[in-house]
Amino acid sequence: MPKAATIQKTTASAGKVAKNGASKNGKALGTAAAPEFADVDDAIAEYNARRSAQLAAIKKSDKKLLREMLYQMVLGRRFEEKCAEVYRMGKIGGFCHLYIGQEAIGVGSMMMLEPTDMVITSYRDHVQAMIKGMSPESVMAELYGREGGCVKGKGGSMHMFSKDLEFYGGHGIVGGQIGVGTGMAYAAKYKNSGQVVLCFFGEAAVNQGIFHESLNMAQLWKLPIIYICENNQYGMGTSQKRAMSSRSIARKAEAFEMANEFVDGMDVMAVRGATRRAIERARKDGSPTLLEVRAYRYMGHSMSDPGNYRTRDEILKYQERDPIVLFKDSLKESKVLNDKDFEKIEQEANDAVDRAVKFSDESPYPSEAELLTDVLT
Amino acid sequence: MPKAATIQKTTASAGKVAKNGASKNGKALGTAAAPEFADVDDAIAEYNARRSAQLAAIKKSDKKLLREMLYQMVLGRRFEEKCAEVYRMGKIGGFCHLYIGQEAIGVGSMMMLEPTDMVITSYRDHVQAMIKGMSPESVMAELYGREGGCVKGKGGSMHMFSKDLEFYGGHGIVGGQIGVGTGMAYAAKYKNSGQVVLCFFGEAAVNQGIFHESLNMAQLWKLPIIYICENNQYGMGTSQKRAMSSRSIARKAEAFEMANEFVDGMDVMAVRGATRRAIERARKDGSPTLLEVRAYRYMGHSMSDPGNYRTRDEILKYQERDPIVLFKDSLKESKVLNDKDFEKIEQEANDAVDRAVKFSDESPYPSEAELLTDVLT
Amino acid sequence: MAVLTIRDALNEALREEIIRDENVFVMGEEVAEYDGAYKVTRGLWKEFGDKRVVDTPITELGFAAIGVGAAMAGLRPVIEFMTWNFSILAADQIINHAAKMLYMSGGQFKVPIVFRGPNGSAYQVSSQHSQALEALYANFPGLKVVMPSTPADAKGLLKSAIRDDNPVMFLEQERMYGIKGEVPEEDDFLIPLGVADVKREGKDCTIVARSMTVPMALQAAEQIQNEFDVSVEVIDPRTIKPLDVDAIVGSVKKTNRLVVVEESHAFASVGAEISHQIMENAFDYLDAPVKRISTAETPMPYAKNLEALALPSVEKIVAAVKDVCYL
Amino acid sequence: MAVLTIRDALNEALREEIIRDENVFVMGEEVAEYDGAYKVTRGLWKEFGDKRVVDTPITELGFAAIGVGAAMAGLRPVIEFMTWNFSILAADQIINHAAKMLYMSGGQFKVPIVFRGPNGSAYQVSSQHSQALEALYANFPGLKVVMPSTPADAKGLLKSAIRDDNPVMFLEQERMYGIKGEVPEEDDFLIPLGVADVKREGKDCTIVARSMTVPMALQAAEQIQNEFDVSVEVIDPRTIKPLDVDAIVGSVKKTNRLVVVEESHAFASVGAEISHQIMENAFDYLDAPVKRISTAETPMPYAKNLEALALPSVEKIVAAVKDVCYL
Ligand SMILES: Cc1ncc(C[n+]2csc(CCOP(=O)(O)OP(=O)(O)O)c2C)c(N)n1
Ligand SMILES: Cc1ncc(C[n+]2csc(CCOP(=O)(O)OP(=O)(O)O)c2C)c(N)n1
Ligand SMILES: [Mg+2]
Ligand SMILES: [Mg+2]
Repeated sequence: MPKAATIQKTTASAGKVAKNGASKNGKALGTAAAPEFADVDDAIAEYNARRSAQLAAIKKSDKKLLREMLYQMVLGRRFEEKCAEVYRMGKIGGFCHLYIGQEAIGVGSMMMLEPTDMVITSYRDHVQAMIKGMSPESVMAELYGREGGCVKGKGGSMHMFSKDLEFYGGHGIVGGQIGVGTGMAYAAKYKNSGQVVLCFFGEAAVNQGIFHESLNMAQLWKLPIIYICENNQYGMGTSQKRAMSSRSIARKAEAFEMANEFVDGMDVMAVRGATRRAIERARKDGSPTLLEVRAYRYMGHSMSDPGNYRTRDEILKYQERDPIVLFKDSLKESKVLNDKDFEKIEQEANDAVDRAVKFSDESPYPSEAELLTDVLT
Repeated sequence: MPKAATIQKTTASAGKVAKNGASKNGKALGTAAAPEFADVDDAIAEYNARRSAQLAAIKKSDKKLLREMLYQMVLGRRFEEKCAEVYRMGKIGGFCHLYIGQEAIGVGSMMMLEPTDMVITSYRDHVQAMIKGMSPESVMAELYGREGGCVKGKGGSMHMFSKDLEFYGGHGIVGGQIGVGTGMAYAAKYKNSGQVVLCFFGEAAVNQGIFHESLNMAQLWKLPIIYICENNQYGMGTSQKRAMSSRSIARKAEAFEMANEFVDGMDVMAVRGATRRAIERARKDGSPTLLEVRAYRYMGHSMSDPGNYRTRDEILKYQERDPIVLFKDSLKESKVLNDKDFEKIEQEANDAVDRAVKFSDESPYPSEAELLTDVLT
Repeated sequence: MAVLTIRDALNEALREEIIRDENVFVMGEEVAEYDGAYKVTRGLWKEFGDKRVVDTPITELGFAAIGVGAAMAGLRPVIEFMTWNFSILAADQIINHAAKMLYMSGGQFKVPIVFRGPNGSAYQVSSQHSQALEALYANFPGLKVVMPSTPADAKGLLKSAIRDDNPVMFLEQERMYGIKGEVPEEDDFLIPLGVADVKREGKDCTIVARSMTVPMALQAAEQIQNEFDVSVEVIDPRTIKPLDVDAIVGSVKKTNRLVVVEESHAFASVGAEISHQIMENAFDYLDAPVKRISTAETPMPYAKNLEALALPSVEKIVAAVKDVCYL
Repeated sequence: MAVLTIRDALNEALREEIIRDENVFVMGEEVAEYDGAYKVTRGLWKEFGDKRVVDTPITELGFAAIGVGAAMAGLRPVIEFMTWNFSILAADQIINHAAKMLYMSGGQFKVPIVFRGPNGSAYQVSSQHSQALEALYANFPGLKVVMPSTPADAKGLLKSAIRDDNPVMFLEQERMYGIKGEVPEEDDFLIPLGVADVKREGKDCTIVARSMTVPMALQAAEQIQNEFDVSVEVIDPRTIKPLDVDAIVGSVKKTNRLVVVEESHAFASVGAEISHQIMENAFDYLDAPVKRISTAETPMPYAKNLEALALPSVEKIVAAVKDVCYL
């Protein structure tokens, strides 16, 4: 077969709005956070132009919250770096998918939630589990496959769960959680509980049929769900343009007349803003939203990926837009935090990770009796 | 759950064009055949406005071809009426889905094909099988489950096939043939055979994930396929608006940057025109097209459907736009055929159907040895 | 006792459970306004409205997933497949998600869901619409599989399935919806999952049948009794998974002979499993090898004569019993 | 003879068939530019380019369907599932379409397609990625099912599978890709489908093993021989469907004892089928009931110790052989 058709550099404006919603209420349901950009240079230019808005957003935000957001991003980064380290030592088995480079997405979106709101994601789940409130100990011990893990060692890297914290996993079938998340939103609506669902998935998962089936029902029935496509531009070794005939994922929502936004995933405040708008929509009339959040995966797909499908240069270029660096810069410029604060945050994160490792090293293997429990209730 | 959100009366212009194709070639890939209409009154008004174009199209066409088109439509109608009759007599078993009211779609599109082009469709397949060249005898005998049937009585109503005539069935899983048809187009491209594929499915099949998965790959790889959505407005007892969050099916192609057109399915010449444009696109550079052809299902979904979900009035209103009547009127006005010609055509069709019934009545049941043949080659 | 069809018994079960528990809802293609493709949900939408009885788009994978997610979040969905053939499109949600959720989550997330609909053949609906899929689902830990054969069983088992905290595959049979039988009128008639039922007592040979083959087995038993004065016991496991092995083993230890009858295909079937269970647990009691009757090793043909030939039948069962009894 | 890994033997088979027949192409996720998730297709894209080795989007149902349609239209697709777990998403195309096409079309449309990829467990990849699915597919007429256990078998069977005019499910095992063995270097080395192989001759007990459990069975046989001077025959059916029943029956008639070992779950497994076949065809020759070893009745746990406990092992096989030999 010939290679994939070249995808044109798209200049589409973003923040497309549900047509039926719009025509019904006579006003737009969401406004653009960022215009869709085509490559990293575009993204830099776009961000520079948007930066003042960014700083204004910071100014309006609570300092403690901003500090916590940064902490969670740093914790996520350090945690994943440690995972890579202990994985190489053989302490973690199986697959291990790291979140490095995507921290702004989890933090920017999930820290808009109420504790009762529900979250579901893919196998790339360690950091989201922690943002939802699970301890680094319980996540790391799960990676170790130990009794102290959040699911008693039965799930491993891909299957973090916490019922108490409304964290619905941790799923290994690409796209599967899009459907399950839609069902969680269905329950929220059914029970009139006021909960919303954040449902995360990668851009490659968008090609699965369940994406199409789920979005149709979510819009048809007005379910309170925010679909967050973490577009890190690769599905394993396949770049988005080799797998998808159209570049814009956000605009795929229009086939369902669903509200949607394109978001710069390196900008935690932009993610936060877009999520706020989507949550408002969901809480008000149960309308779903599709957010395409463009980021970049720094590491290999999983620990076993040599990453030959892209150049070191490409990676380095994207790392110039590191979400933690961008956020730190803005916080510093806004005088919210200073270098000493940053050091303190690093220290806290490192300590938390060290505690998690120590806990996991000491946690026993699950007892053999556990093999046959939890098959049926 | 609350009822489906009301779908707004859409006024979208039709004939949306693939963005990537358009920007690449600097010109539109297809032009509109008909603006999308919202209800039957709209459709009548739209058709009246378009009628002169219609008559012009007839004028430009070969008389013998026009006669044959009308004959095939009438044959299809009479054949299906006879099916209903003998079904009630118990001569046909299982399911039986009739095509009455949709004849313009099969005839308008398939009579644009070369004999080597491929066709695949759903269980509503009797008439398309005949348009592709299969004898009424072999189709009716299959409905009877007799040895003389096109698949020796093994398939029945839903599974007509002819390898010689490039008719790939006759499929019972809603949406399944969308994927299989895409694979047929893949083979045409692979072999560089110049063939195109017509792939028919109902509007309710569009909600299946395979629609989404297939269209993405067809556009990504530029496969020579024309997806023809026969929008007869119901999937069994469910109207389109109760199952789909967005009214326009044609526009769903835009999520894949695929060429698309909305077509009046009661106007055989409009279907023909849109198919011609799509085939050109497919033969030139292998580009796929999605056609939404809006029609109406006169009969129940299958023979066992009492049809309580819609009113007699609704049906009657749509029957005013009967595709055979519209076409006859235009042919008469264009002086291509006169009343006597019409009578002759009716007579020929009736005779053909009578021969098919006679053949089937006389065809023996398949021999018992057939049970275990054709399981593996 | 009321005399009901299986269809109406199922309908009553759904109705009672919808009333009993506000978290129970029924979802599927044409289950609401159309009253169900096979009318099992007749009248429910009229009575309970859009919230409790929900029509879906044709999107089996998607609405199965909605069921799974909703069940995780506390509801008790009853998801109808118009026929089980279409469940194959949803198999990923059943096998990879529903069946594994409790285990993957270390016991935290239950999935109290029922998937139900007609399984197996109908009348001349051909190969894509005639499959019996119990073997497929029964192979996966984390699922229960139920197959009723009488109106009373249908009602009592469906009510239990809806109350069960595990994913239950509830396989009905279209040819059987019209079968009538007595159903206890007690307020809350339940039949526990996992318990086989002796549909006919006997001492010379055991037939294990399920779903559509139960009435056939009973007829065959009758015929054998009359013709040969041989007394056949008919056991209906009712729940395929977990299978009531003890009941079957107990019967075989008494009769020393076993015929298994099933509508599914033979290879790696539930019948094979039952045969193996007898091998492991009653080998020394067998006076003849276990015989199995399944649907012919072919996709289902449309033609009436071929379809009849493909399916199990009373004659085939009689012949098998004669075989194992050396008659 | 060359010494190759199973991975490289499969790679050679693909390479040779791509060269031999211009209608053969390989399609799947990451099979081309990435060289395959498990490197079975290594180098093929570089050598043969975009037409013959094709990366797909993650869209299992869709690309399985492309394979089915392309096969109907005359090509010979080899479709890789990154693992068979994901094939469940494509099961509708395999079971409802590929398996039935020849029959539904009255013998007109062949579907010469191979679906292949690793089946069963890998190392600690947990419940959604560790399933052995042969029982699922073997239940449906119209499909062939192949499971090689050595490099030579892998190569010879894959080449035959690609030339077969029927849909063939070709199930490999990730844990085995690195296993080395001799592979004949002859020009066109083929092993016919449907023929079992005696992997070790013996006279006191038969083990039927497949895929990953074959090396385990051989090791167990060795151990039993050394420890108890009992001679164990190991039979590898290689093709699960059609199953070479005669070979197994013949062996059991000689040894009078049978242990079946499999990685899949037990209920309605291929092991159950083999057990039942022996019941039907060699009942009078059995000196002990057939014993079956399968993976534990649970989704696969992640923890290393639990995973090991769940899977078949040499120790479990030794114990089973001792059991049936009354040692
Ligand atoms: C159904 C299915 N197909 C294939 C895989 C193997 N696989 C795991 S992750 C992955 C790539 C997914 O990419 P994307 O959705 O973009 O998410 P990302 O990994 O980039 O976060 C693939 C192919 C799988 N787990 N499930
Ligand atoms: C996967 C699957 N789900 C459900 C059905 C049952 N079914 C057969 S036809 C049909 C309606 C399809 O409607 P549409 O696609 O609009 O085609 P139409 O019948 O109107 O031509 C349904 C639900 C099926 N055959 N296959
Ligand atoms: Mg990605
Ligand atoms: Mg329709």
